[in-house]
Amino acid sequence: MAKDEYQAREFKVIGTRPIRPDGIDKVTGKAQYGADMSAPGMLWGAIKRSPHAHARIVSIDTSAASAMKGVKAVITRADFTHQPEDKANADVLDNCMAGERALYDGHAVAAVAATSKSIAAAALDAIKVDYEVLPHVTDVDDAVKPGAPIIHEGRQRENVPEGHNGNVISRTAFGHGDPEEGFKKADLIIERNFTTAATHQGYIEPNACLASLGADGQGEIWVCTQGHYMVRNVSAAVLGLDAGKIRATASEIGGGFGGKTHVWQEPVALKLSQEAGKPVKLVLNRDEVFRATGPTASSSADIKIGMTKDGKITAATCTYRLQSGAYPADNAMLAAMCGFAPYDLEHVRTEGLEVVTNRPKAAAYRAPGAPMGAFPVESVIDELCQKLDLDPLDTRLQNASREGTRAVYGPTYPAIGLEATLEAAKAHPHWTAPLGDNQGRGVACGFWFNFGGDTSVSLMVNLDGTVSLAEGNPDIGGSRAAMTMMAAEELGIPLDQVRTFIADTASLGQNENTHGSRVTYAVGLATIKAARHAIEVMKQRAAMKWGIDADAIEWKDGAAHPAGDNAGKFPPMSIKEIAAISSNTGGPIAGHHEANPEGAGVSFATHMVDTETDPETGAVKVLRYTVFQDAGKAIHPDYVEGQFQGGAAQGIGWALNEEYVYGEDGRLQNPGFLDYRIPVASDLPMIEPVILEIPNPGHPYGVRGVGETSIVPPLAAIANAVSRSSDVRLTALPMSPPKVLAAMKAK
Amino acid sequence: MVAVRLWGSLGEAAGATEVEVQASNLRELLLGLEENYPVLRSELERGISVSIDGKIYNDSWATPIAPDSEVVLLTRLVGG
Amino acid sequence: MKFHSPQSVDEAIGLLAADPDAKILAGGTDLLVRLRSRDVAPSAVIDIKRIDALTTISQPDGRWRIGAAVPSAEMNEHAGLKAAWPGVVEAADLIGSTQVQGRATVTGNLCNAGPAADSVPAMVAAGAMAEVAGPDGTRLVPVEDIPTAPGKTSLKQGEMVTAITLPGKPANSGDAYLRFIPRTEMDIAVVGVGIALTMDGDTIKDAKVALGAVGPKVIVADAAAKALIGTTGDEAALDALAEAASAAATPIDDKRGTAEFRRDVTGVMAKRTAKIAIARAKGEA
Amino acid sequence: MSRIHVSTTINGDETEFLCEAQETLLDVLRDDLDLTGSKEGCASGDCGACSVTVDGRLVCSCLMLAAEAEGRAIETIEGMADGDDLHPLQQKFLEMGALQCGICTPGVLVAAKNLLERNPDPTEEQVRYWLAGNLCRCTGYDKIIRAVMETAKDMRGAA
Repeated sequence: MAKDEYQAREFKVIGTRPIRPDGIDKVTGKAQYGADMSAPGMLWGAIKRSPHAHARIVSIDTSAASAMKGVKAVITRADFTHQPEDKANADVLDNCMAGERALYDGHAVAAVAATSKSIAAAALDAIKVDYEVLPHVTDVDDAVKPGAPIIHEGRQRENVPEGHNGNVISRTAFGHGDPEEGFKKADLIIERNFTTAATHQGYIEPNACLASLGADGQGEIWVCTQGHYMVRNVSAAVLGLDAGKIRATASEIGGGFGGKTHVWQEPVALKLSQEAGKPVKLVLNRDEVFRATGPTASSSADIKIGMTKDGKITAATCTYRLQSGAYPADNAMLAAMCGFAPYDLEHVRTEGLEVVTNRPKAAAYRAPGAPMGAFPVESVIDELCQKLDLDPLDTRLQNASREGTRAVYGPTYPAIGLEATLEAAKAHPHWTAPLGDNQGRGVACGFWFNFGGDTSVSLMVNLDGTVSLAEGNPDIGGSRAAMTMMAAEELGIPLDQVRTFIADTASLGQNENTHGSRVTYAVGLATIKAARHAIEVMKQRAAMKWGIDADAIEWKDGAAHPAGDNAGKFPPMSIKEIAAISSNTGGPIAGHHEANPEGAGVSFATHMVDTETDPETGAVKVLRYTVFQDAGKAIHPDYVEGQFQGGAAQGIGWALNEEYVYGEDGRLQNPGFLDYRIPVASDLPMIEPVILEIPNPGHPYGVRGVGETSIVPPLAAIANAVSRSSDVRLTALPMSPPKVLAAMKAK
Repeated sequence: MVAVRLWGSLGEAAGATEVEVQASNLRELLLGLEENYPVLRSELERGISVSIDGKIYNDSWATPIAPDSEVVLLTRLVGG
Repeated sequence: MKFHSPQSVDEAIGLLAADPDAKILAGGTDLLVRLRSRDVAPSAVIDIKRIDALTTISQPDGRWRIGAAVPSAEMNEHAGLKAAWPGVVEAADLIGSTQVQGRATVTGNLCNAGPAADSVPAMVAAGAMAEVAGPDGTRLVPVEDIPTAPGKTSLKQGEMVTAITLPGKPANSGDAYLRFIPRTEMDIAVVGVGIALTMDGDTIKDAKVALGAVGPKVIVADAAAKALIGTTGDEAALDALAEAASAAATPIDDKRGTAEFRRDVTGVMAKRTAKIAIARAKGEA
Repeated sequence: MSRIHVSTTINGDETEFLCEAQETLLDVLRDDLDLTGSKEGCASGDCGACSVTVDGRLVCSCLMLAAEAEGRAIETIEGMADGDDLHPLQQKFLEMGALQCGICTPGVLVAAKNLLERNPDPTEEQVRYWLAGNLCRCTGYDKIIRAVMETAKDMRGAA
């Protein structure tokens, strides 16, 4: 086992709340996001999309569009002459530009590049597509029924047993013990079906890129994404290009939440540019974002939990069906791993079925699959508590996973922080605050894996002693601040002596996406190690100047010091002084670190919410909300709190009002912010973040990722609060007023 | 020999909840599994994660494994 | 597409009469969305915001006159209008966001003929008239007679609504508008109820109830009004009002709500709206 | 197609541009005048990321034709700071971490400034309703609302 990275220490910078280095640009409108960049000679790209949920593309006539003045390129799938071998990349290509069939409403079928937006729009209208409409299916439970239209023939994995139709692409099961035996010991068993609607990440910045690709296969792409390395690598594979000949530069990113961890349109922009011989800007509109970039999977779960009168869970099973849209994904697997992860169960079995449908390819939305995993589990545990008259926090504590618990997905947990979040919740004044009429309080727990991944960081000590830090992960919510702070802490210099840049793909080695709650953990770790590397170099330079051994030098407060009297009497040599003589002592000074750190550790949270239900309309108002989560060590607490608050707000939207609404015709009925109802400022109360700091042994400062777990508990926490405020158990999300009122009337 | 625990459905396919492999690091573990357990090959090709003594690893071949380590195969994780 | 900005009503009508495919641009908060989504492709837009007579709130002859280009934010800032017809002003203030209120007009809200237009039930309840100008002169039309079906109006070729007029506030009267939406803001009404009533002592002497978003166009619910008239607005009368309002609703299932939900909530909103209107009529709110 | 000539004032500067009739003010600000601080999040008036003021009135620049700007005075996020001196709202947003990705921030700031000019002492509820048309997906609004309230307090104190 790898040794612990963590060392307890006093911090000077870490844990403070300085102004973020990219802040001024972002409050003055100077920061450049995906759609904000232009290039000389630039054309405007636009994509024509299928109005059908499922259709064979009989023919596409682009001649009229091509003949229009100002139209410089018109492309269809036929222009993508390279067929990727890798299945995942082949799916990306097919999703970017439909081949023989359009698989969902909004699937791209052709694209144009023109000298103005209006000409591009007119050119799309001039493209004539002849479709043969095919039967479609958009609902996950309909898709698994016998006789459902099969979206893909021959894609079912070997792990799917007989008896499932071809839309069930994969099956994964987890667990241990013998649930049937366990259920025999239960005093009460609850068995139910739960469903969640597909929700979109709803980032406010539509996907955008500016691409330039020459006939020689050399190109540039400016792109808003959670991973410009990923965009470069996947685009190159899809187009049959050498990754090294393309340079991707990350723009500022206006939200992603997992939705920008995939390639949706960049190969189209590159191809248009190559055909036209000019740079092409391709900006999706909101309608396209909803129809053609990945929302979450919708889900349906059959759950059964048994409990004794005194609150011990004796057994649990759950089958999750998650629709992954038109292409295979692995969301049900994650739901099946995460749902019961907070609990220490002797007998548990889960299974996840990945189901394809005629919808856009599903993507991660913070912790992928985990909210759908937790919603049935946390709802049924709460209902058991209600029926057995048990305290929901105590019961969760009684069954909580802790060090030594065997997780539903297999391993034995090391030290984990779930109990700490539950204890913090119990001790918080929120738990005992009085409630009024029609008000209820709900709690729920959530779990998510965090991970590390490929990371490359360089830290340059400039000739004047200032520091430039290059990292390769788009800054989605304050990570430049966190990296700057870690570098300054390690080097012992003031924050304003370090500036952090997001490097392009030609300037650093591979960097995994900004996802998996990895950046503050993994990039932070690499930053600290790059700084330590630079310190080693600086010690050598000072040693050379002083004519002593580098081992006889210690680094503190931003300067080299002789280590004790034996090393000799020299005044401290600051980073500035060392930098000034760098040309004389061996040349430029830089530290770097490349690694795939794998000590991210798992993450737990407990959420508590008060709601009030209008008994006459079914409207649910969120009155108070508190998040308890372990951050390991909060580098910049404002942005840790922001992750807690933002995830909770998104979960509230998912619970109450957000959903993809499909018509009988398989078309999305609400592809806009008017009827896709994300929470607005007047919908929410303040969201209190309670940061716990239990150091993660896998990080030098104890950092644990915090970006994703906060979206896991809200769905059930709110359902549990609604149940206690209005005495109805909602099992289908969203809990929109018509559903709540109907449930209350049916009581 | 290292005992490697398989997840539920993988165990069903392999006909065992645990398999044994001669390995002192992650690289040897993956090679050993691929060589000795053809039934696991499709999942290995799609990519897996491995929990070693409660810590989850995706890639790092050099990660040491002791004979008494708890080793659990996991499906490959993604994030958002 | 051409862009015109006429300086007078006559000039606007001339442009409109000459070009059947032209569209009037007042606040533009609906028109621009439809232009962008390529739902409409007019040959020209006629911006009426440069016509002075259409940009003011005035009170000629005791009636209120709200020019067709007056944004709802200006209505909300007009103390006199707000005191006289708080329900109408509140309804106008519910159209979209603060930003949208800076542009959107009640005339536009009416002429779009959307079934869920917030200001329309409130205006109907208040007895508002639309001032319609056309090649043949100007006429006054009850607001409820402007929309005929979703997206369709009774306006003839070359006609435009130049203002909304409201009666001077009758003594002992009050009006109110409430809507139900899933969120607290930014939604299209799932149910809207406008009520205006006049009291004689503790008794409701006269009432008008108008329902939005529960039929293809605004519904004047006479039976619901009758349930109030002659009562003190007591619980029994309010229950009767709710029942009659629900019965008058002819909603459909759609992405914004089920028919059953809309019918139920119509009654609930009618009761709540009536309570506010009564309190206002009594000078209690 | 013939283009329309428009004379207007943007952030105090007299500005002329040519536009197509169907182009919005947002299109022209971003694509022709390089004022890309105003963002397009929806193009339907539902997100507020393109908020500007026109003759002091807060509007979505995506819901206004560029040609309508003739003779008007337009203020965008680019005009909010006075040179290097940030507006108190801008400064407070930085100090309180009231932004994450930052895409909604220009629109929120323009809208909040307009609120405080009209109502220097808003309640939390008034701030929340005024900003209901400015969608933010990162923050849950908590720190944004706090920053606006704190700025209002500071500005009242300074006045």
